[in-house]
Amino acid sequence: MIVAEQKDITEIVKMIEGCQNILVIGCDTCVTVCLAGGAKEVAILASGLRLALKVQGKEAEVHETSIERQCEKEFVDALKSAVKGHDLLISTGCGIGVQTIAEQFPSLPVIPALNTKLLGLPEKQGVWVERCQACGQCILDKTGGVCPISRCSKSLLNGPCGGSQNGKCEINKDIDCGWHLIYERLKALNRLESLAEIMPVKNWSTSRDGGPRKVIREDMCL
Amino acid sequence: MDNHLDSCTGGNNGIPVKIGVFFCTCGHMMNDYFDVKALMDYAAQVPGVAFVDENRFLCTRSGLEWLRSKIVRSGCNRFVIAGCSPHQYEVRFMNVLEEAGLNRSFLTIANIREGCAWACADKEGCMPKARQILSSAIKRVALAKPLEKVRRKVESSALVIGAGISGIQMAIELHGLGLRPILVEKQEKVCPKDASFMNPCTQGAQGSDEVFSSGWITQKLKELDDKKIEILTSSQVTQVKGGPGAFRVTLETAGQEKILDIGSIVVSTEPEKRAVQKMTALRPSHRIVSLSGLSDLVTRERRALEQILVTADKRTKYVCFILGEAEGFAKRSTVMALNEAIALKKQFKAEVVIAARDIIVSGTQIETLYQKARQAGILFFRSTEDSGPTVSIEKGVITVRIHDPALDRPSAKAASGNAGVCGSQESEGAARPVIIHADLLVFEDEILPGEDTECLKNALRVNLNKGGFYQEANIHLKPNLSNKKGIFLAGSCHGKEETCEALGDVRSVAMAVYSTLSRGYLETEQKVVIDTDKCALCLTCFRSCPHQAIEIGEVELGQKWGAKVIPEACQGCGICAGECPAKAIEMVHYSDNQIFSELTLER
Amino acid sequence: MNDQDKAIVIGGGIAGVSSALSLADNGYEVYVVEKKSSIGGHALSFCCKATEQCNSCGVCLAKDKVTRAASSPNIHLLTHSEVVGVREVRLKDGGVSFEVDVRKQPRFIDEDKCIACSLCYQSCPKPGIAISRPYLSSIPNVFSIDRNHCLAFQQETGCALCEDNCPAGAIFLNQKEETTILHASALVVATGFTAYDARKKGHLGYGRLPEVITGLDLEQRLLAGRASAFFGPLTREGKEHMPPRIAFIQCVGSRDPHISQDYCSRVCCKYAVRMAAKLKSQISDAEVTIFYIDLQKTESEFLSLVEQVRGKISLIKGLPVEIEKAGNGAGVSMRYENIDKGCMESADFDLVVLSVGISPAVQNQILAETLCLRTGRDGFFAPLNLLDSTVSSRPGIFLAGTCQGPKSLVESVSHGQEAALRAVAFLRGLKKKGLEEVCHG
Amino acid sequence: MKAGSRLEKLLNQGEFVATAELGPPKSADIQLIKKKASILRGFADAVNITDNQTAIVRVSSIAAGKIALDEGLEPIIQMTCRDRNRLAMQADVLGAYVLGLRNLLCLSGDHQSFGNHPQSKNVYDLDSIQLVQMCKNMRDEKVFQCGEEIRNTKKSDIIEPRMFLGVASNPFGDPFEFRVVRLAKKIKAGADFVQTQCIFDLPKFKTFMQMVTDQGLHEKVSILAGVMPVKSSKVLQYMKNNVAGMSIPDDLIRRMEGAQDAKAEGAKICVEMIHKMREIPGIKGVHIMAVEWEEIVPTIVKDAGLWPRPEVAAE
Amino acid sequence: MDFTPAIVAFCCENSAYRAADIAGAQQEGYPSNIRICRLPCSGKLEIIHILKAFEEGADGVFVFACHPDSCKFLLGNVRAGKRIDHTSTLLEKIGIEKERLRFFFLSELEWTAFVEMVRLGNESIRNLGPSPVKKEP
Repeated sequence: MIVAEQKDITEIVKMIEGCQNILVIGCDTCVTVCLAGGAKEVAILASGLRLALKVQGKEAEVHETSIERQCEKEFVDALKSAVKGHDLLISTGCGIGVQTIAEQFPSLPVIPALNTKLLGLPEKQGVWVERCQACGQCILDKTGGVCPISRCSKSLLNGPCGGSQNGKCEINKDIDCGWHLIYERLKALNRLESLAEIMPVKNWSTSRDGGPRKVIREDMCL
Repeated sequence: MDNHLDSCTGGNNGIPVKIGVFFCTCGHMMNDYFDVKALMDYAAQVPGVAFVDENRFLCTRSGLEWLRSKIVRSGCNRFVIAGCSPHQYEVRFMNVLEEAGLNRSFLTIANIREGCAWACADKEGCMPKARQILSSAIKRVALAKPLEKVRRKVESSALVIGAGISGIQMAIELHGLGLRPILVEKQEKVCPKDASFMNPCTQGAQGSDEVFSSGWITQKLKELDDKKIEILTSSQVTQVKGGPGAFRVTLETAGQEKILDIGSIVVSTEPEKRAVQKMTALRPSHRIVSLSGLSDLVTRERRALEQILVTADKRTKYVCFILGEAEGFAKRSTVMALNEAIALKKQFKAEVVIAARDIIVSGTQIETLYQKARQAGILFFRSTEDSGPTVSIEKGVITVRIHDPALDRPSAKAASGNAGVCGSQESEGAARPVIIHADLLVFEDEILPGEDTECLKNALRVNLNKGGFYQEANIHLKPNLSNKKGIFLAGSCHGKEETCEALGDVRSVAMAVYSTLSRGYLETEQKVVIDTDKCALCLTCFRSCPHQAIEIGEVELGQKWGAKVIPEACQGCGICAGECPAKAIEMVHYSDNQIFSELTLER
Repeated sequence: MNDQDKAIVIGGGIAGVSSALSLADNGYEVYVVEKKSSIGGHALSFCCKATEQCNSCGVCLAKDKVTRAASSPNIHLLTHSEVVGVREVRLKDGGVSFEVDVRKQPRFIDEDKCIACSLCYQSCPKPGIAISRPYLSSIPNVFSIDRNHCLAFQQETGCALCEDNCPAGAIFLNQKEETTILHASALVVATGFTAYDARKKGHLGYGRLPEVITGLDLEQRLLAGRASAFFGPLTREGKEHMPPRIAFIQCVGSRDPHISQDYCSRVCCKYAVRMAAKLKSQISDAEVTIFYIDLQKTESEFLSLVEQVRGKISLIKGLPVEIEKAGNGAGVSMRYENIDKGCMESADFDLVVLSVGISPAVQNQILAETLCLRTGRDGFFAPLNLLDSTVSSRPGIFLAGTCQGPKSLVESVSHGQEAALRAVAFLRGLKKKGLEEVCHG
Repeated sequence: MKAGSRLEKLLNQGEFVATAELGPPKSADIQLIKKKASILRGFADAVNITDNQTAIVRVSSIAAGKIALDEGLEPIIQMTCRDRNRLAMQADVLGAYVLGLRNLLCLSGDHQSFGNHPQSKNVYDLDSIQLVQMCKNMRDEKVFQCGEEIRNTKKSDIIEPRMFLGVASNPFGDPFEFRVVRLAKKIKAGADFVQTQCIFDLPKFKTFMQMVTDQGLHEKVSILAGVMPVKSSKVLQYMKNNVAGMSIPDDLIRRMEGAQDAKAEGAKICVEMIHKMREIPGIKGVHIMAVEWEEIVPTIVKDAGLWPRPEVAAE
Repeated sequence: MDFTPAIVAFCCENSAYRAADIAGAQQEGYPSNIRICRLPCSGKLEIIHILKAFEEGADGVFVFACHPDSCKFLLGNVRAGKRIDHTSTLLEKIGIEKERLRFFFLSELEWTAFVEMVRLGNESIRNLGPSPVKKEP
């Protein structure tokens, strides 16, 4: 799932400078699950902003609402009436949500309340770790189901660099060495020999490097 | 300002809220603090209030009678009682509501006695505060939603995990109460891992040396047999779902998966033993044993023991026990040591020395046992906090050095001379350790949680304490509850050391189990409700509920997944409601709106 | 209701209450016969021992239980009452049952009418003496009048201020002692213990020196307020505001063959260390010392508690030989044997707390006679078999809590449940037998 | 002859080679490069010119390499995958070649988080193994990574960059068993010589070499053992704690602590190490990493009896 | 300056709420400007509740939880603690002194301590002056 993290409220307070009527829009999907932008956080943020404004002696209204998925135009459109009369929208959705809102409400400024961080999973309650880079060309079959692109700090394709020690990465003792994990996994599956082959140069054009990407499912297109 | 009214009519499915406010003047006492009449007038003008009245003693029989009639006649559907603290009579008043056919949550107490009249340091602050308490109580009750009661039939079966001494006893007790115990043992046959684990606490003291030997066990096993108690050997619990009265337990029985519906679960597994570090540090020798090792010698390999303690030469043999090396279970070690010491003294005429920092006697009859040991002529040395006894093996001879300051005193010369018998006095010096050339050196065992504890814990979703034993650290769980309702802890798995203690523990658990199952059904209030439509299935509540009262799965059979509360397991703390990122969880009696309504200040 | 669905619990202490609760929860009618004016016993006079964290003394557990008992519809409280006679009666269906005479001393205040408004208390010329309540929201939360101090029973004139002031008309100064008869097939004896009377140990100076108090006294003081309150400004060695020096003396009336109490009271080490920790947390600079013979390091929580206080308070192996008024007038001075140093030492203290042990309740002997029960040589009720300490020497009567031997608060709760278990099993047995006989007949 | 570099020739002659290291300055100071070069001249058969070592910006390795070349040294150009994508890399290989540079050491490179631009974006378009492969293909297959022939226009003839290709190997990284596999991979990819991470833990290195020789890898490639003179015990301590993939025995640290003249002792240890290396089968030379301490190299080379350095035999 | 702060005290009904009752019943007066809000457990207290209190014009918010390890629900006080830490940082960023939010541990029997805490707490808030939220625009 998409994992995001709330921006420092002071940053947001700066962004709402001079606005009179603000609507905070939550998203009930990924960012709710990653505890960053669900109904609860929206309420806290809105209340926080109200307080901040009062402290600065400013007069402004902050309202709150929340929708199923900010990354669906239809859902965002449903906000039309709620949006009326506001001069600023704050999205507690991921980057996608912010942009969908911007697209649907061209005349209204929308600002992000979150930093969209990674595609990953909760390691334990309150801790999320990265698992995928959306490189567009999955090689997990070759690496025992552990992704070197997202879990090796250098996205190496041919085994751990010299910095790997005690299963940890050279850049930080509390990061696992992705390639060590791959090694252990393949050992367990007793497929180590596959590591002897040189993995060819990766085609990065399928990833972001190939420019903005698109997925088209012809048969599903109407 | 009073939008709370319209906002709540929804919760009251359209029927307009009519609030009745009753004042209890506690005799006339309240009038000494503020003008109750004025308060009543104030209440009367708060929107939504339809009826106001007062009584001098609501809490008395007559008072409650009066209240009941008023409730019916007033035609109101929400009630505020302004009087003493809810902790006094809230329950009684709620019962009255119920008798009057209303939901008990449609009542709020305005605590104007303890909370205001008696508490205000400043008399002039009293009236406004009373008014404020009253108004927020009215707002609160206007928002009240009904607390639903759920009644669920419960299984009469109880799963007893671990057929140790406690487990066996547990099964028998439960059977005696007409419940259906099912005994689960991971070994392929039921024979308590170590009969000596729980040492006969009363041995010696009672004279009967066999209160608790294998004899006890064979007899119990027979009992199990006669009572046809269901026993699942080589079985392990792999998953537990549901709550008290209706657990669904998955076991692995001899490779087969088996699913049982269980009313209540008792954990009575046995811990493991390990040699203390000080002992493992020494070169292994048949003359250095752990307490349990010794009792094995005594019971099974007598010959070996004789070889150590009986030889051609008539030299007196020396046995030395060193205690206080292991964390915890000190009582068990002391009792075992005392028993064995007395036995060895009797049977081999050996010189027996027990070196310990503290003698643990805080158990049934142990003091007596200790006295008996002293009379038997066993020598006790008190090592000091900082310098415990040291052991060295010099050309095959086990040498123990003990610093007992008591022996440095002139008065204790005699004693030290006595100590000399079992060793040689070292050259003069300030602190002269007693030296013992031990023919047999005995250490206590270190008691550790059973090796299956970890996986069983995960299956049951119960907590462990710092030591890795089953948790009970929190006082509210004592004497033997786990963090999950309906799962109980019995015996050594949560630190019981003596047999009496353990068996006692078993009985009190049996009673607790009986209390949950005897009625055949459980009736609980649905304190927490989850709005499935809002639930984002983030598992936060599932992970953060301290009582594991939340499950993830089909909310209704065949419906989409969501989080659901097991009302029987829920204890109504509201932690989940506080955590839920989707605001899908609400505490019926403490909804956000209700809490907010109490926060609005009069301006 | 049938006798086999009823039980009588003698003693409303924590063990009795927990026993009663367990029985009531399973639908049995339970009468709790309590000598005092409210239930809860010793437990509720204890203070909370929490420092920075909870030290699981269990007082709140006790409070929970007692409150629950009070609101249980199946439990009937008989306060100011004592069991004075017991007869065994055979029932028609062949079962046996007990017929119990309960004598109720007058409280002079009607439990049902009293609303605990405390107006009587306020109007009384001798409040707290003549009219009193053990502690707030005691259960039942009702005042009681002590005929020995109440003026109404002393002056011919007869004071009746309370009567006049009671808004509920709950006061009846002419109330008389009355005896009622209860029927039940099972009895649970839970009469608790008596704290050892430290006066008997003259050399410790209890009752003679104001600085010497017992653990129970300290509990009550800590319950009433913060520790700092009970030391005035301490000046010594010419300096002002010196930190208080506090000593705990273990095994006062325990492990002592001379007074034939040669058993360990099981609770003292724990409560002493807990209270030491509590004092230390309230008066950070206090110098606390515990004098002991053997520290009973048993439960894991206690071990961690000992770790918690390590270095903060000093533990000395050895007991005092004598305690006297200090020469310089400040506090008391104590001579004691330091076993670790192997010599006699002496030190001065501002407060000495005697960790008094658990002695058998004084009335045990009389009760034992009325109930024809066996007591052990230590004076506690003796179980038939130590492996099941709740079974008394007489069928149908069960033992719970410290009346059977020293126990901690939590242990007593547990033991209460045990006794309930035995009672239930027994009653179920009777019922079965009854049924069978009915079928035969 | 693959590239015909001096290093290659000496190795072919079966000489026990000694290479050193020249770290380019963190400024545009050409004199420093020349100074360092003059120190090393005549004492090292080839010198590694590091590439933004530890991810700190420095004079580019190729530029510095050119200067070193002019100063009469045989440079080994280091190239990391951190900062360039395949275009830049191939361009630089061509560039290096036209400047007369003939040795290339292919590295993954330290992660930028170590250096002075931790916020920069890293590239890692290729990894070191793929880099070697690419350079080998450029040399032997005469094609770019994309498969295109290396010629200017369809008409012009193929002129490919012929580099003598080196790789690094860290015998002390984890998982240990994988280290040999990885080396084998690098050889397979086309490595001609290997320079190891600096070695302090001899026993562990010997086990490594054992595994290497068992697989006969030492015959497919020339292995130069990395050695490092240290100035003080602190340096060792630091490396032990902070440099990943380092194995440093404590007694070594103790020895340094004990020494009166730490520097001298450091050099001595290094010399001893070189002697020991010569005894290990499969070792074709040493790589002396005197980081920011070039002036010690001559002493070490002399004391190790590696002086004077051999000349390339005339054909 | 003469200023009576408005203070909301969130009290766990298993400890502080009872303590407050006893304090009251002991006629042990504490400032009347303390408004007690009863919670089933401090674990029910949410960040938004605290913020709302300030929005409603509270000058201070006190939270009373049971002592560590003695929460009737095992973890309520722990959760409360974490939420309060989070909230006080938030408040500070917003521009509200974090001293206005106080967290206390208390047991039912420590009613004297309750009175002491409330009195001192009240003083400290009084010294802080009115909440910056109340500033008129």
